[in-house]
Amino acid sequence: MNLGSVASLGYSGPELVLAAGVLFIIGGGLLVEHKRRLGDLALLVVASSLVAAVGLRIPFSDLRIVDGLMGWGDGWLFSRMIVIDNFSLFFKILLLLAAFAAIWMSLGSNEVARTSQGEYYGVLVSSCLGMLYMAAASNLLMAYLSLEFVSLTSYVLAGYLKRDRRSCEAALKYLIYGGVASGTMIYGMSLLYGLAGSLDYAEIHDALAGGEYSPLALFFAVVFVLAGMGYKIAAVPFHMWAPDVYEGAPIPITAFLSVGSKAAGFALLIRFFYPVLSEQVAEGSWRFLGGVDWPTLMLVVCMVTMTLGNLAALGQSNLKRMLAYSSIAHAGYVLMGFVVLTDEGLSAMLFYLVAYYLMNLGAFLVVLVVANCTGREDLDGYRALAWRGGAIPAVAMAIFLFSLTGIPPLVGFIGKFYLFAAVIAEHRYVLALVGILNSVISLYYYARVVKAMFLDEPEGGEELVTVGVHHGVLLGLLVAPTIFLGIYWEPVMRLAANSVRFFQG
Amino acid sequence: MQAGALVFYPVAALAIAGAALVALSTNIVHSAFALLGMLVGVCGLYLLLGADFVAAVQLLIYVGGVVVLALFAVMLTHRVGDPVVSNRSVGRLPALSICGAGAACCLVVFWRVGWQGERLAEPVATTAAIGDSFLKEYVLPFELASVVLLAVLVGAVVVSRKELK
Amino acid sequence: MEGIGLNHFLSVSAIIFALGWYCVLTRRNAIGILLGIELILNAANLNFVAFARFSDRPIDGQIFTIFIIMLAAAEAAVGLAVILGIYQNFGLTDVEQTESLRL
Amino acid sequence: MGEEQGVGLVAYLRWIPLLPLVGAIVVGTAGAIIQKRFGKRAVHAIACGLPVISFLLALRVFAALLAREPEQRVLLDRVFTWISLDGLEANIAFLADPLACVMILVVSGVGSVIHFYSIAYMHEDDSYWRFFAFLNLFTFAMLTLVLADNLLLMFVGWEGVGLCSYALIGFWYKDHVNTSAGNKAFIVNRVGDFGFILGVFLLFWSLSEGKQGTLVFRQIAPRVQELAGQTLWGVPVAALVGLLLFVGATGKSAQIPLYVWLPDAMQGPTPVSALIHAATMVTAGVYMIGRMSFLYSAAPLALEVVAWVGALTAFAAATIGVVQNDIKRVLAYSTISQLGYMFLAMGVGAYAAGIFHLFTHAFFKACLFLGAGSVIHALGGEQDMQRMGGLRRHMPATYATFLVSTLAIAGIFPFSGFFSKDEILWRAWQANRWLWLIGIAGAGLTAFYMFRQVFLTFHGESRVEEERMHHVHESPRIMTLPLWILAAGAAVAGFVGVPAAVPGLGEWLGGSAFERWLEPVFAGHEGHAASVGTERLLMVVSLLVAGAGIWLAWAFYLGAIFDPDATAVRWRRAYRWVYHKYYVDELYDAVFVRGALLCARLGAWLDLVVIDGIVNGSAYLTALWSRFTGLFDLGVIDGMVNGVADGTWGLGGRVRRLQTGRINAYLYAIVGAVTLALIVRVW
Amino acid sequence: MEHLLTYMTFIPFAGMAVILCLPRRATSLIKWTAMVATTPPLLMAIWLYRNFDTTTVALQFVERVPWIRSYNIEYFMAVDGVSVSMVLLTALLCFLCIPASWGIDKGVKGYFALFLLLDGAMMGVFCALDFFLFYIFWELMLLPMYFLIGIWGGPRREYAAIKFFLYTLLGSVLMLIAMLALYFHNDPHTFDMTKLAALSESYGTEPVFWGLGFQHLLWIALFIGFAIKIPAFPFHTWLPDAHVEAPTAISVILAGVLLKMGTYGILRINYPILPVATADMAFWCLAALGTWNIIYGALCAMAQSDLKKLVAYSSISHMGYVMLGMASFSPQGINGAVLQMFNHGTVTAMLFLLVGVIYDRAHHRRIDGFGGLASIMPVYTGVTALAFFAAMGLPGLSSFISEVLVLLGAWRRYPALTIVGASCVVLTAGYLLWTIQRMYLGKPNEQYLTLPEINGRELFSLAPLGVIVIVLGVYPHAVLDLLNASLLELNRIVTSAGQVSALALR
Repeated sequence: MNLGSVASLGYSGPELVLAAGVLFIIGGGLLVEHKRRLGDLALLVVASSLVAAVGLRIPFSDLRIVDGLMGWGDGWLFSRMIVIDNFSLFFKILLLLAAFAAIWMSLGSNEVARTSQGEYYGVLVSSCLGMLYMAAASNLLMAYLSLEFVSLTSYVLAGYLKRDRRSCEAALKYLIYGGVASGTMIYGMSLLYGLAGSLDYAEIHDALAGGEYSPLALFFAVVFVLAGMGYKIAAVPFHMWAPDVYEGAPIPITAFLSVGSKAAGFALLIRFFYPVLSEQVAEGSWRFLGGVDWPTLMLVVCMVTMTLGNLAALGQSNLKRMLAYSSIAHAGYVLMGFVVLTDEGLSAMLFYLVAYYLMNLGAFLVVLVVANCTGREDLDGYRALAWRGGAIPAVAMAIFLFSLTGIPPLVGFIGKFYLFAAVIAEHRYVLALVGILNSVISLYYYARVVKAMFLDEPEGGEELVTVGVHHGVLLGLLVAPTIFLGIYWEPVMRLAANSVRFFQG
Repeated sequence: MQAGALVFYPVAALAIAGAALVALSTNIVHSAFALLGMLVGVCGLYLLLGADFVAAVQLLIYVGGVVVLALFAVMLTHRVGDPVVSNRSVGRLPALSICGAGAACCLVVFWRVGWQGERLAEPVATTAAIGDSFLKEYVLPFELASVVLLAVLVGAVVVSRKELK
Repeated sequence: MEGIGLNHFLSVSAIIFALGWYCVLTRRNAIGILLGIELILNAANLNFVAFARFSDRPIDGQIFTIFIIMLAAAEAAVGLAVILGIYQNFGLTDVEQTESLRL
Repeated sequence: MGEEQGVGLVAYLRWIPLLPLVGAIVVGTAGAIIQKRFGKRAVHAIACGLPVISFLLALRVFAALLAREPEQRVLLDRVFTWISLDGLEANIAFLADPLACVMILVVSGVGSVIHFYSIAYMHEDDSYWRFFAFLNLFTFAMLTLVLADNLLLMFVGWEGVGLCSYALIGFWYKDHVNTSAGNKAFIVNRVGDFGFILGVFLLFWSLSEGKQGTLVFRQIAPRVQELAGQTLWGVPVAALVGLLLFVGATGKSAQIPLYVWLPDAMQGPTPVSALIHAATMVTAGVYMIGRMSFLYSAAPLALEVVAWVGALTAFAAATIGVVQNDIKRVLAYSTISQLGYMFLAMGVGAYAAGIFHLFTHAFFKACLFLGAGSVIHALGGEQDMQRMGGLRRHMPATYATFLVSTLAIAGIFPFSGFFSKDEILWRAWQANRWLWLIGIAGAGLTAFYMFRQVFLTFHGESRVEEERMHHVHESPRIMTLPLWILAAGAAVAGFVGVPAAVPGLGEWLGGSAFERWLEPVFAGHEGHAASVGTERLLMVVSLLVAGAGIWLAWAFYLGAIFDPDATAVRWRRAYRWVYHKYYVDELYDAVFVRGALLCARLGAWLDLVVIDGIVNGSAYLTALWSRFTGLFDLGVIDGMVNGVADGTWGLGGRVRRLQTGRINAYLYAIVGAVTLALIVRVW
Repeated sequence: MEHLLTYMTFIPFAGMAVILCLPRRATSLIKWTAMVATTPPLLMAIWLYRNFDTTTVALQFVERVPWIRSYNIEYFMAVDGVSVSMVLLTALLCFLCIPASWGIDKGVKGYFALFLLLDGAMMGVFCALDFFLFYIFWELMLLPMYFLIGIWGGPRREYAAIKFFLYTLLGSVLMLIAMLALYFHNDPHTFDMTKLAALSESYGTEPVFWGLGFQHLLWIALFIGFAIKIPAFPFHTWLPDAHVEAPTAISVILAGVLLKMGTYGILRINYPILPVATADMAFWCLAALGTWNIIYGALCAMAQSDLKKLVAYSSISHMGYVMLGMASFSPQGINGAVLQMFNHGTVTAMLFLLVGVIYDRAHHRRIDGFGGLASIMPVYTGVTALAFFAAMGLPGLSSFISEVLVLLGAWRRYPALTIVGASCVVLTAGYLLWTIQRMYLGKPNEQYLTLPEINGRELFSLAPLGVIVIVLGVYPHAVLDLLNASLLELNRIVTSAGQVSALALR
């Protein structure tokens, strides 16, 4: 299926809703007295977009949602600019959920309440729109445009707390770093264009499969492109912006960046490296197109990413910064599924991203709750959290952190389990061992937080921490699946497995 | 055709010299003006390559927009009349070696490999074709770009304006 | 244009690209770094146009270039905004001085 | 089990050990309450009554055995399956044959007597009930040991008596010395048990070559020849088994090298010393060798070792006994020495003689201990013989019984010790003249130090402290009655085993009834070589030696012909050597106890410092590494950048290095990594 | 009683849920709820024990429900003799630990909720026969343990908790790798332990890495995971710290149940699934290491001045017997090993409860800080003596049987090691007797003349264990009958595989 512009609109429900929403919110910002309403509006927009996205996946004849969320109407839209397939829809839903949670968190955030909210939500929603296109781009131009769209809006969001020096610095560093990374990336894209003679993914693939190109030049192109994509997923050595930005940005934005931006980056990465730079040799098994051994390159990146991320996280005392390093490490874990060149690996990655969504957002939510009550983000602010009113956030935090560590029966374990399974199925025992050792190391710093919350005695004088209904509900919404998916995850896994289907024409 | 070479080398030299000055100058204002030279040089190269519309856009947006923005930034953030605005460099040696190595690699590879369809197409007037494309196959990026600009401008305004309180 | 082939243009772009890298690596001033980024982007632009010239479908590359220019402008706008924001709040632009985010 | 012909299955055998156990449980758990509610009378009614019933049952066993043909004198009581695992059959089953019968009679008989003695001896103690509980428990364990039909069950009794010994030595636990002595006894015994259990394992697996192994005595016996030819580490298995079991025996029966606990064990109440450390428990090793005689007979090497250890122990302990001043310690060394004789007998294959000496020894040694206890009781706890003397006037009954027993132990005709000891010496003579020589020397020493004790305690001038002297009195009836009973035994028990060589008497009694009684057990293992003339000659020699010993004791301590102190001074080096028990305690303490503690500290240090240190160290290294990678952002990349750059700028850069704007450094990561990848690929 | 095992595993979880719903201040209600929640598993365990068919090696009370179909993961619960004994031990100790925890006054709700979570997870480990399920339960124990030590523990509890956590996590992730390698090795992929065992011949033994085959590498990965739990030298240093800092009831569970999981895991997984490797590695990794454990643990115990640490090190020593017995591949040895697991569970539970009793009263545990307790607390001293002598392996008490069986069984194959191991009876006697002497005997310490005697609640926890210790010493077949058939089968598998292997079992 290759639809033209007008016909494509029928399949662009989520994006259209978001785009219209952006206009309404920004416009509403000029009219509405009660700025908080704008947040509610944004929530509504994202929710309806979510409905639209889910709707795209469900054929009306079949009410079994899970089985329904499968291949239906694959194809190119807008003259092969973007693609609609299982893979893109999976990410769209995930990204919309991330935006949804981020907006929800923003609604209760003291930091955000002090800013101009109309623009805030408008930019946030538009950022989400960019992410949706990242997940669907099937053209180098769309890939670059959407990535840059997300980046630009993220710079704004990261620097949104103008009077907070850290926030401004975060924006500046993010901007510079992102500019260099994306500049490098498009330089690589230009080389790729020169090699393949086209910007279209499928045509590039065909050209590369045809074999009339220099592997060395292609390798150069791939490395340059990797700089941009690696920066988006915060993989070492393109990770350096992450700690500063995560620490400086408003907490909901940090959460959104760490989950949404990263997931979108992975979507871009996977679609670029799998359907474009590889070909399927057998059912569920891939082979990189001759000459460019990117899996080995990524293997190195993967191992270095998780190791450095974890080790650097060990010494952190600021929760946001620690979670930033941890999110770097998690990018490394996810990359484990990336290098094995199998569908199992890919579906494990998708599943892990779902798990990561739940637990990482949850962790940031607790950070938000604590920061709201005490204004603190450092580890000492969590001292004896469980014993000064914050039992619920403390327990939830413990669950999220242990899930991040990968301890059953929490969803993080299942995610890691699938990643390790994919790795071991390909007999990459060294990689598995590195991953495992990293899991153990990661326990150390996660447990430090847990220790502070539960094991330390209150010194007296700490503020009480209470969680209101607003955040409480979201906390519940995140905790419940974190546990439940650790016990019964088959539907989600099936969804992830089925989402590893790329439309290639 | 010698004429092509005659035009190419000065223009390329202008671009490279401009770029070098951007990179090496210790005065930010000088850098900004050097960027202007580089942009013009590149613009010339575009013309050599038959990309007239792109060249025009380059001049309009870059020269008219970006450089002016940069100068604005310099002026707004420094006291006007400050003759020497610092643009210090640090760590030149390692940076030079890394970038030199990167450039060398690129050059070696570019000159060694053959590129897809290395043959010169007939130059055509591009403006109409580009306009056509914008409204046909590239309509989505085109529209999306407008959303990008909207969001970015709104964001930029919010970030840069003074706090109201 | 005999004698002046694709590789000549690519060489120019590679040099500009490397100078852009050098610029971002060495500059202390945020605006200086932004200028370096422009160099990088221009290098990519030049590549696109050059490749477009030497390919069957010249339009794709040029359109890409136009989008890059557009986004470069947008980025410059945001960059300016952020720098202004920092200046208004803290009165400095040297990245050297933006160092409160540390380990 | 097919080979059970000729075995009488009975169901009352189990009650012989179980009754004291019942007593132990009742008194042990509810004793404090009973004592408080019903008084001490109720306690000892239970605790003494049950062993007496056991004794009566033992008599019944004796009668039942007597009623059977000599070859079929075996009673078996199988209670239930204890362990049954793939050939390892160890049941709770009790076996009474003539050998066991002798032992249960001695244990329950002498045991009952001592129980009664304790009623008075322990009357003042608040923990009266506890004492009787352990005494009953001991009786149970000892009877189990004796009646066990397999090695594992025997081991239960074996360790059980050790436990009770431990508990009773440290009965007055508030005194550190007592509990230390208890610990010493238990731990030294454990060393022996360690050897014993290894012997059991080796025996089991050696027998299971080809078929299933067994630990049941009656099944081992016919299969001992299967061990022939097997070796382990170059030693014949039979000998190795014998030696390992003998290690156990040296522990339990206080032989070289594990005898050191017994003298210390005298810290316990005197009835305990009498029952456990003289009459019964310490003889368990002898009994065990008798029980396993079929094995030892197949292992000449083991027998030889047993004989030599026994002889040397007999002599060495006797020498130490000569210089002891503590009334109970003398008896302790004498016990060790007498046990040595028993092992000497076993070692030369004279099993019946060894058991006979065990039998007679039970009477006279128990009597001696109880007599000593009576003296101590009378003197209010005084144990130093230097501060006694002349007590025979005050304690005639004690004196009389003590003297009878002393004569018995010295081997004076016709007291029981004469017959049993001479039988041993005679058999030793037949086996090896050196063994005999050592034995006879020891016998002379025995006579000397025993009479030294008698003279120092009961004769001569009183050296008792004044205030103690006022309280000196003859012990109550309940204490003297046991003394009389045991003295009678000491006097006449020998007549059941009069050798045929004794002129007149022996012929009249028709040789040793004791030996005939035990013959079904030891049949085929005992060699007899008769030279009646030599035997008689040796009897005379030993009588003369004993007499000489007595005379010497008189000469030193009563007759004042020799001066003991001057002698000690003249031979002071030897005296000190002997007085300090050859420094064996010190040696063991230095080597084993301190060695173990040193190892322990070493282990703990290793654990704490090295292993934990490695773990923590690696954690520390990880932390360090993390700081390093944290600096990776800050230090390494910056350092790489600035170190080079600033180096050229001179010292001023050093300060700056701490405050670099790190965004450049961040960008190095991108640029550097990409360039690195390119270079690696191109290269 | 069709879903007996499920009920046993999940009733504690249900209890946890109920407790979480109770108000925080209703402490006695919470405690009684915990008590009620641990009772049915105990009754069921007893019922299971009574109705277990000891004559067959087949798995019993099988429950099998597909769980994650796409990965062929099943909810597969069943028991054999070994599991039944362990389940019984778990149910009993958990039940008895509730009264032992009665004195908890900080965060009562959390404590009992976590305790019940731990309880259910332990049950699950012993019943699970799907490797994945096993792993989930295995890991599930980690969290409550971490908190129970870390929140309710002694002064250095944080260090101890994190040490415990890190150690065991390290072990279990290695186990995860091995599990996945096994899973992918078979086609169709399966986690079913019985199927994995049936295919045991397919795990390659030809050298691939340092002379070790695939099977050996798997074995080592699994072994390290289990060895940490046992804990075998040199993976043991978490144990003294964890024990010393943990509250009494948790020490009991830790020593009584958790340590058994290491050896249970080896028997359940390494033996049937990797028999050739088991035969090859048994000497060094089980027998020699076990013997070293025996001696080393005893020596370390001897040097301790903290009573609880002493008991902790004695656990290391006693678990060495289990390893030695397992490696003996004789019916006696292997039966003895599992019996020793059970016995150590009861004896060491008693010891820790007793340490808890005195700690509650005197608030310290220095062995030298007491003296003459026998005259102050005679009943307590009596019970302690029973436990100490049981730990010493005194005949007539339970440990004797198991230690003798282990040593007897081990003699055939490793006489030298057996001698070394058996020599430990002397060391054990040494450190325990010295402890008794220093703490219980001697002159009463003036400071503690008024210490109250052990109370009824404490006796309630101790008495059943004491009875078991005695009964099993006299009638060990109460447990041995359960084990024998299953263990003989295991033994047969390994020994017959050992004959195939080149290295093995000479």
